[in-house]
Amino acid sequence: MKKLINNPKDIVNELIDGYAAAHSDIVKRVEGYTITARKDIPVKDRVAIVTGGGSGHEPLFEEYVGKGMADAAAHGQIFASPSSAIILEAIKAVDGGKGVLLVYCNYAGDVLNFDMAQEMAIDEGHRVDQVRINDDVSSGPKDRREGRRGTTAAPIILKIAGAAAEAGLDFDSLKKIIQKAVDNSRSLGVSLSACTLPETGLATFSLEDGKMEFGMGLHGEAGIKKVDLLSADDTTITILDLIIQDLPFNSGDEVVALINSYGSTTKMEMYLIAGKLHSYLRGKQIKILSTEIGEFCTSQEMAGISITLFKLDAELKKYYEMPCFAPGFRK
Amino acid sequence: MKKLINNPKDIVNELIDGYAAAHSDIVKRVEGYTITARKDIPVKDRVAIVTGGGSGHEPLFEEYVGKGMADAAAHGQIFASPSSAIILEAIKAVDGGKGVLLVYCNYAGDVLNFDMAQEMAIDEGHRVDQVRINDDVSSGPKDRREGRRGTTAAPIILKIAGAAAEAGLDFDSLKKIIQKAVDNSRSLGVSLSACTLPETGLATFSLEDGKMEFGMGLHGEAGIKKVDLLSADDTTITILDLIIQDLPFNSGDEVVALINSYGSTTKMEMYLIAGKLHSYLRGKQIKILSTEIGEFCTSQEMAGISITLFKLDAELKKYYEMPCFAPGFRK
Amino acid sequence: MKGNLDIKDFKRIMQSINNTIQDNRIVLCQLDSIIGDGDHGVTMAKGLEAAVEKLEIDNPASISGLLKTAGNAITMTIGGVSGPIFGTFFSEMGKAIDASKESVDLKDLAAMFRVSLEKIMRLGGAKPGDKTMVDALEPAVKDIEISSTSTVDIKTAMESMAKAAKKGAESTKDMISLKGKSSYSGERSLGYEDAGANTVYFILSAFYEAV
Amino acid sequence: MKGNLDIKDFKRIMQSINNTIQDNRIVLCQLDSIIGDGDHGVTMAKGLEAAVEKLEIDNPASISGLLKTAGNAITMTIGGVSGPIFGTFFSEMGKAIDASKESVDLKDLAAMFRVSLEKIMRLGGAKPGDKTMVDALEPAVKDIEISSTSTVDIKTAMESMAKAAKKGAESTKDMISLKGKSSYSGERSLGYEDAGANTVYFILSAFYEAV
Ligand SMILES: Nc1ncnc2c1ncn2[C@@H]1O[C@H](COP(=O)(O)OP(=O)(O)O)[C@@H](O)[C@H]1O
Ligand SMILES: Nc1ncnc2c1ncn2[C@@H]1O[C@H](COP(=O)(O)OP(=O)(O)O)[C@@H](O)[C@H]1O
Ligand SMILES: [Mg+2]
Ligand SMILES: [Mg+2]
Ligand SMILES: [Mg+2]
Ligand SMILES: [Mg+2]
Repeated sequence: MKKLINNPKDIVNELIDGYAAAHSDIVKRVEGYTITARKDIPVKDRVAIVTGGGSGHEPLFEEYVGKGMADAAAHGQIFASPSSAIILEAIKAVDGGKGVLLVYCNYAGDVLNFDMAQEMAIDEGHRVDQVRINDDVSSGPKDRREGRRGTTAAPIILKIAGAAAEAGLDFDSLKKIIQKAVDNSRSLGVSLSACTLPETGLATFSLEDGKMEFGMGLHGEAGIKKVDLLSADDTTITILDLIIQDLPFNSGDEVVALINSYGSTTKMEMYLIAGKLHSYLRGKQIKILSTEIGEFCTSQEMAGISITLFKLDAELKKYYEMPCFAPGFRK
Repeated sequence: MKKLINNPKDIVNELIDGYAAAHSDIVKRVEGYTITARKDIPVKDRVAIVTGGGSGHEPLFEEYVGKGMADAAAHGQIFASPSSAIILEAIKAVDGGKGVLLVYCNYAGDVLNFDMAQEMAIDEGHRVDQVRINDDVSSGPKDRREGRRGTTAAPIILKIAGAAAEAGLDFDSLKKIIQKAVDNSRSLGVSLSACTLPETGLATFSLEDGKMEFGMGLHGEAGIKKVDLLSADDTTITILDLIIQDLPFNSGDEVVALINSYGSTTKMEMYLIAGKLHSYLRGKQIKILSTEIGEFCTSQEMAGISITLFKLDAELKKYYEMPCFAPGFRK
Repeated sequence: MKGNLDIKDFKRIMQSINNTIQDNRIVLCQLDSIIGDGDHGVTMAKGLEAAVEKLEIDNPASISGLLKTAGNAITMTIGGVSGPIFGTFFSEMGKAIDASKESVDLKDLAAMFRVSLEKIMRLGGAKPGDKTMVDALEPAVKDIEISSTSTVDIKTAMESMAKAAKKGAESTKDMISLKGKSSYSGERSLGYEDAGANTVYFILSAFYEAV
Repeated sequence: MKGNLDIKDFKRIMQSINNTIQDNRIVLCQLDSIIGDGDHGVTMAKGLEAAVEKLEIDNPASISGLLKTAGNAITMTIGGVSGPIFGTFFSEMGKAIDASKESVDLKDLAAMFRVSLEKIMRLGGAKPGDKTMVDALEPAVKDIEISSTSTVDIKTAMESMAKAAKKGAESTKDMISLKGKSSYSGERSLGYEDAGANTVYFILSAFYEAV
């Protein structure tokens, strides 16, 4: 895969500068760190939200920083969580006195570093707690959900977190509703082709002609099953069945449906999937409040898609429908 | 390239159904035709905007249908303009009595079919005229601009057209401002890898390892020069120099800058380009009002990017900043 | 082998053309890929499929009606450059004769092709040498016009016409494209045949086979 | 060959480790690709580069300070699992000895590695058999502990320790991953060595070479 880059070692740094330049009406870089933040930090009179994780999944996480979403995101190198030092700096930058909630995807590296940062920040007198996103049903059995990976539910969770924070919820209530949002999210993806690491140009896996893999991770970690390439319709049904039974989603439920491209899968394909998703959920009497379609969480130029269903209740719906204004998510 | 599709012959049809289902709050399908339209057509008390073209470039054109943008889009099959019959139907569906302006990209097939449709619609008593988008500096010399292709300026032109129509401009004034928007737009792209036609699975061209091609068309038509793969910075400068000298853009100008991915080029890469674009234009004292970054006009999964600069004056700026609400463009 | 063609013959001819285009879908896409955008084969295949389907449904009573129906179906269905151009190819042949005409002879046929060619050139603005389907159609029409002044039968004349189209299509190899998507390739279009010119050959050879 | 290691030796050792990791960047990425996410080599390379740079700048006065500085630089710079784990590897060795200690002998060294191993196991929760760097480090630590009760010199002990790490790394081939990104591969991780376990081997063999 050919890529348009400059110095391979400097990618994340340049990426953040370019991002801050392009969206200078909304965000800025916290100088000297791979941190993106709302322009108006530190936030006064409300709890702040810090997210973050490894790079290489753009627009995750930087584009979910903005009004009604995260206050800051701490960025690691490609496919590596940010260090505790960077996360600590993000916490310090946003805390306006009401504390900081860390909302991030559940990977061993992220857990280690966010935990360390939380401990250090508490030592320095900040109030800090965390919620881990673990929506990926393919990465562990239901009775061990705490081991599952966080994937494409991230923008939805951050939407809820940001709206509830903006609404002025206190620290404990905010943590509770973010946790509820996580508990109500399920995702599953399918990959059709490999992604390459920009620094080395190496593919992180290979997938033979005519094959696809369900449940492959955002970094090309092996999935749950490799099968012959299915049609768009059958792919959609396979994913939905696994998601629906897991929560479970029931007749009468109202959901947000998010269809994510991992990179090189086209909008054309995604709309075929959207069509099937709508008719299939209609058949199950599951109502769709909103369909979000696009690249929300990528694995470089990997081909494939993931679907996230997010079950609403009155409270979550209220926060989902509140306005937000981040480069990658607007309501 | 593996794709998630169903019946290859039915792609465009299914794509439009899926699109209408996903964005049923904003758009609908004109039943029986490959036409997407605002839900509230026919429009009363203002001129309507019809756009359209071949499919395979999603989100172009369907995602630019919505409040403050186009009223309808007529869609052809993959890489083939819509037939005159479809365009005629779109004109009839939107015309609320004040006439219809056709705003589309300048390709021989589109010109033939939009011209025929216009003639037929006029015969049926509609007031119809047209503006052709021809922003691509690589597809013809400056003194024969009328032969140039329309590319990634399309969302910007449709933004201006939709805002000015919404503002209630009369037919002739509206045509004039859309033409001014076209005259103030310049684009150029670079391709790094091929795109494949979903129906046949055939690549429409090939590009050797380590090579890139400037000015390649949205359908893989040959470009102006094939060179060794450049860095993100050098790519940006090469494109900008060609665009800037063509209009020309001058010190003191204010512009909108749009950075488009043709398909599999990542946001990561695009932000590197955004960074260089900002510093380079700053050096030339060209002010950027807004930077739009994403997939606006794709060639299936082709790797590569294009840059569009759009020169503002007070009038264009006013219309650019007016709110719009289409699935693929929001202000 | 027949002296005149009636409506049944034209039905068979249209089916034959459709079959040939379906069979050569990929070949035509490949030709269009090299210097154009690669869709020509699937686009034409959709158009002819629609034409033949429309003929089934409408079952036109005259040769003129049949050719107009087929041409309009193509123009209405496929868009692109091919839609209007190849739609016109058929519909203008239909317009060139009276609805009451129950059969056409070689002279009629030659005149019909001529009308078609001229309308296509007016519509698309392409001249011989621009590397388009005109470069196959124009020598082919000249060829059938010569045949029509001789005593050969329609089958022989069509064979010769198809051969002239083939030669015309081959001659596009040495042309620089001045029309359509391949025109952006400029000098790089040299050395490759035009897709639409080959479609003309396929249409005429399928015509010949069905006579 | 020396009985004791002083601060100069440790500076050389850190440089040697850095060089070896830079040289094996791609190898480590390839190992991490197969069952993990492919970044381990570039991540470690960034970490050790940062460590060596930080040592240049801070120029710590003690062995303890040097190891803590190096470890912290890694933890602060690279994130991922490797940042805290391999950062801890160095910083805990530094914490295990007093700042006033001007040189360390084989017994000190063995104790330092032991402290490091135990902290890593507490921090990451990995046990031997989970297919992580612990599977190389744990037998290596046991090996140097045995050496430290004998009369061999540090160089010989380190050579043996590196070999034990190598064997440990190889043993991960037959393990199913229970920790980190490769754990999602489950049984499919069988048959491939763990990347981080190989990093332990590279670190220890570079250590041995620099002694
Ligand atoms: N102006 C024209 N007049 C006649 N035929 C043309 C003209 N421009 C292009 N063509 C023919 O159309 C063919 C391309 O058709 P097609 O691939 O369907 O169109 P598109 O350019 O829309 O992809 C060319 O191979 C050429 O023979
Ligand atoms: N819990 C753990 N304890 C110790 N080492 C671990 C643990 N989890 C993973 N590792 C080691 O980390 C290595 C992966 O490092 P790296 O690729 O940098 O991390 P990431 O998973 O963030 O990509 C694995 O090869 C393994 O040796
Ligand atoms: Mg990683
Ligand atoms: Mg085409
Ligand atoms: Mg074509
Ligand atoms: Mg890794």
